[in-house]
Amino acid sequence: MTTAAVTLSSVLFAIGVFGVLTRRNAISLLVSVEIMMNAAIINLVAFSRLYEPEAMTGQVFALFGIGIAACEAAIGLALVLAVYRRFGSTDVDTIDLLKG
Amino acid sequence: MAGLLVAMFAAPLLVCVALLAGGAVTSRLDETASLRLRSLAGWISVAGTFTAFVLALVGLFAVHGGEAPVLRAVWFEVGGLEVPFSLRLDGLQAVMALVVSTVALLVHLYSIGYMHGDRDATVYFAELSLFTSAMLLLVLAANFFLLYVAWELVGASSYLLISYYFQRPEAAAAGKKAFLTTRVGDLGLLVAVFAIVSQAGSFDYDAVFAWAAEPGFPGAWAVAVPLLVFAGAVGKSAQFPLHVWLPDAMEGPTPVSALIHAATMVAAGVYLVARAYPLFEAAPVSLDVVAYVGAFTALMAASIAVVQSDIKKVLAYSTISQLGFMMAALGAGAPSAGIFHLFSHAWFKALLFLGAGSVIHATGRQTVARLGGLARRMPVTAWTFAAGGLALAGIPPFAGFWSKEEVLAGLAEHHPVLLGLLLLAGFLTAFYITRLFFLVFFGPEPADAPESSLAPPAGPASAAAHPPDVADAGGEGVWSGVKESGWVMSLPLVVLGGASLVAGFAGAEFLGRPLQDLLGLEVAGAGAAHDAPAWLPWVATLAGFAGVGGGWLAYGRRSGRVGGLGFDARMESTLGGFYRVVARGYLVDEFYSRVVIGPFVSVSRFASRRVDARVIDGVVDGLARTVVAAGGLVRRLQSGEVRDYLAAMAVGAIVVAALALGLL
Amino acid sequence: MEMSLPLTFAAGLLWGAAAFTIVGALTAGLVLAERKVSARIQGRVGPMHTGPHGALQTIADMIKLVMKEDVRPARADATAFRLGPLLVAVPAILSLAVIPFGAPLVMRDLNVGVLYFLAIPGVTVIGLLLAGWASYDNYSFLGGLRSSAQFISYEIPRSLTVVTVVMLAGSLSTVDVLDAQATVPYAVLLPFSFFLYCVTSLAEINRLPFDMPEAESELVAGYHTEYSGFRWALFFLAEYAGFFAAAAFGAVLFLGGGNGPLLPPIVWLAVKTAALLFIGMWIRFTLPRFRADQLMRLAWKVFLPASLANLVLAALIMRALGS
Amino acid sequence: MTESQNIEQLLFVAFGIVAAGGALFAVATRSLLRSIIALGAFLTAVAGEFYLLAADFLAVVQIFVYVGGIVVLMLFALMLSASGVRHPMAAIDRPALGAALSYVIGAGVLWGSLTTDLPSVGAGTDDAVDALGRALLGSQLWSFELIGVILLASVITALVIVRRERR
Repeated sequence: MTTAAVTLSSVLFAIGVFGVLTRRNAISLLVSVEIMMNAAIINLVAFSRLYEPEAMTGQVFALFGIGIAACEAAIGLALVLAVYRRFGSTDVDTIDLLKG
Repeated sequence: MAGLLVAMFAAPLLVCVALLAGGAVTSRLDETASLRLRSLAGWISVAGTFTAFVLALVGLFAVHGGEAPVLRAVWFEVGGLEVPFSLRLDGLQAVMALVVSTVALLVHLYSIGYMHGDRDATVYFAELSLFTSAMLLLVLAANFFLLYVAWELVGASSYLLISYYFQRPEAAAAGKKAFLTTRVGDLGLLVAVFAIVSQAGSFDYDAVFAWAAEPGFPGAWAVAVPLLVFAGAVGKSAQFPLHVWLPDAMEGPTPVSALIHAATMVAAGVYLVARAYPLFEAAPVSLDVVAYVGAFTALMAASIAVVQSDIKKVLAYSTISQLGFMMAALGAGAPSAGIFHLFSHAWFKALLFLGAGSVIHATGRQTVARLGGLARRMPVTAWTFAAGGLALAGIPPFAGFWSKEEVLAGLAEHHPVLLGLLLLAGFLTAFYITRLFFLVFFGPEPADAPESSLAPPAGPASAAAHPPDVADAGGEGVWSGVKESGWVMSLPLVVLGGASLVAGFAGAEFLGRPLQDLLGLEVAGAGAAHDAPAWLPWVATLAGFAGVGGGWLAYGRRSGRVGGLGFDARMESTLGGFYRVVARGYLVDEFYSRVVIGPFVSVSRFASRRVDARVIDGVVDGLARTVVAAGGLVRRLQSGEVRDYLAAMAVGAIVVAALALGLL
Repeated sequence: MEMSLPLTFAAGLLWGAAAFTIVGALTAGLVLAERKVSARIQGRVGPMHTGPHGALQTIADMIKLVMKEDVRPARADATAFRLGPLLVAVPAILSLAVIPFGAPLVMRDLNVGVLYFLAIPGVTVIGLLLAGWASYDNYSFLGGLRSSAQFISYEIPRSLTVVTVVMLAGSLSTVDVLDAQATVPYAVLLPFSFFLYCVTSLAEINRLPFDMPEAESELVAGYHTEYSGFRWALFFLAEYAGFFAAAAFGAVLFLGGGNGPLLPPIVWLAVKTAALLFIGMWIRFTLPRFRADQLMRLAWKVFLPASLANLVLAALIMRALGS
Repeated sequence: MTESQNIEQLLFVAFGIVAAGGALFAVATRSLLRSIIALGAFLTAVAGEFYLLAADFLAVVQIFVYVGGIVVLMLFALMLSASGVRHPMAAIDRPALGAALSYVIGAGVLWGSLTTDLPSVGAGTDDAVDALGRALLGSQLWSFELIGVILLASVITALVIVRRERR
């Protein structure tokens, strides 16, 4: 099952990278980033079971990862809204000025 | 118990952080919440300081019960040097913590009244809490590194508070001056800390003192280290020649002056010397330096205070002078006398400042020539001020009498000359505080007021003759709107008044000197404090009474006729040029601006106009042109498109991973 | 009861099928009960004609609903429009899985059962948003946004309140929580938690006085304005399934669930759940509705602080009593 | 290898296929709304994987926070910004570059993890929730508190960013 887990996680990570590189919508970018994040978390959980099932370090880390993802989504989406108000679009390619 | 130490300084710090964060959030999000927070800020920070006060009280009893709390933790490690975060509470620290937290508590409370309606009250209380926290950390630190960190924090927060009214150029300049002047001393302390850790191999007080007590203590370091430490103390405690910042620091809000420039921060220098006393003991010559600097400062500042015309400046010079007393006692080998004087001085000087603040708050003026006859209007302020003044003058049984007695007794054996200087300073002290008291609270109301203090207000006719010195209430009868301050302001006055009356007994000889026992500072060889000549108390008391009496004769008795200031004019005409020199602080500031700042400015001007503008700028401009040209070539990489950057990042990640795995 | 995984899986499928049927029947019963109760409160008699005392009225209504034409607005997003009601109904039914109806009658004694019950209905929000958005209608869209905002806001104080129960029981398993109440139900030990749970639950399941999102007077029918027929019935089903689940869960968490003398556990649970359901209906026909902004202010400025205070207080008391 | 472990593996693969399919759909579809719904499906499948990896608590938290929280947040952002409605999303941009880079990265990660000598599967603990609780309030307490602080800070930041300027 470990092999399955790392394979799945690699595949998901690659899908996330693909999304980040090819999508132009800011929310889509966030979606892709969440996919990459989950790929990493799957690895953490799988390895937590492998190495130190009692210490729970991997699961704790995964939990923190989920927490950080929540923060990231909150701020990221707030930025998306702010950008939308200013540029009328959430397409990251329209945002190419350092000063709005 | 270690938690107690952390909680003590953390409570005000938390308040500070909470206020700043709350202020930042509410001012951005919600106007009404911001207003509400501003009106609550004072009470929030009173709660924080009150916590610290209670903990300090608990700590004091714990120390008295013989179990001093200690906290030891490693802060960080740099190349094998372990920097500890260690706190402890011994007798000296417990007394200091109590003084700091009590005065801070009263000042916070008082500030609620004083700063009422101020636009930036939230920031003010956050800064005040930050200062309290830093000061407590300074007191609680158990190693020199942490001490230095707290020392700088105290300096920085004091800078913020002095220049609180930063829209006023004088306040901004005063903050800068205080910061830079104390920096000169701080540099000494910093070098001392470096020297200590390089020579003793540790920051810990105990380890350093053990190093200093070694028989083969190296000679050059033995003298240099305490002198460098003393340089720091000279800066913070405003001793000659670095005292010039303290009078200017009076530009800050008056409660700040009471907290920082009377009771706590300026006392930090005294605390530092007492703390590092084993270092000084190892080199007697450094003790002599401390004693002479202290005694000289005491006399010099006392003489300046006699002729000052600003109520807060008088108190500022008085503070410098009293700090000189403390330093002299420390230098003479009587550290517990010095700390005892610090202890009692904290109460009555804070009281005097808060009283002055009460007057300023009520009248909007602070020049003595434009004050007078306030005793009827503000009885609580007047009588508590009188208590503080008597304590300062050293009139028994007020606090100052007992501690000044100890200081003088400490000097009696080895330093007869300094003893004489300090007796003279004591006489001047009594004189100037009496002068101040009568000029402010008795005598006629100022010239722009009706003749009788009971008469109804006259028209605004004569008000225009005197330009307002702070913010005049307007042209109505001058004192008509003046009344006693509210309870949040008068309660601290009353509490401090009581303390000024009784605090002295904590170290009184006939009670067995409980405070000095607690401090545990007595030096092995110095029994001097206990067998001073029998005539000394009488002479000292006599000097005090003489000063008070002289002050009354000069300013109190005939005040009705010549407006109290007549004696000032007589002094000026008798002493002539000398009077003006003294009034300008013996021209120390002028000396600095001519000898230090002037040349410095011309060198700087040369550097900026010639060297910088021509040579360096030429090189930089040339470089810049090259870079601009090169940038034009690379500019195309900066498309501003997020995904291009992401792609570049991905490629970079692949390359880095490949390198790390040894594939490239 | 330790079962091998495939067996569990099969049992789960069975439970799922059973649950849908049971919930359908329950909804029919609850709707009838609600109509009768409201009639009593308002001094009417309620449905009387279909069946004895109108007992078959809701069955007839359901048949009518299923037979109706499934209308979809022309510009609606088809996938989202279909997905919405499903995402609302399925979690409501799924949440029943961890309720211990009696010794063997719990589908899965998850060791995180309580958390599961709180988490699963969260998915409903997605359904609400989709339904409102996909209808391509301002009323629906506003209703969807309001419902989900309300749901999210009340989810927080509700979860915080349930934490006190978890602390007291020392377990996240619903069965353990039930066992811990063998002597005293938690409603006695944690009365304030019980109160908070009841009120926030009412808000979570969009019932009066918190049924703002579907307030007929201003939003027509909220997120399900554009729905009809079977899809509308799904919303209806979900609402009553949620109502039932919240009541049953409340009975388990605070009233000792199936614990009671003489009668079998399932009866006790039914009695307690019915009592809570009745109170819910009673409130619905007694209190007026809140305004949208009042509702949100209530959640963030009253219930959130109250539940936090309740949590801290409960923790302190437990600490002090050393349990 | 027992029968139940076999079934577990089967389920793991099944969930994995759902997850990968959901992820692929999420990055490939042109409708942002569907992309987010697919993300929800993907996250739910990942929660299933967590359950199979003996992390029950994480599975429920995944649903609670990710599906019930982040996906909802994204839907809100989508609906409030109305992007994808007024501005239909562009097709996938530069697919070749993305495919190449993601292939290299994915293959590299996979190769790295498969060539590492992984131990065989250890059994999960019986009371994972208990152990997790002890870890969170014990050895990991500081990190736990820190996460709380970060969350608070990000909530405030988000509020400040989104708040409309007063005119």
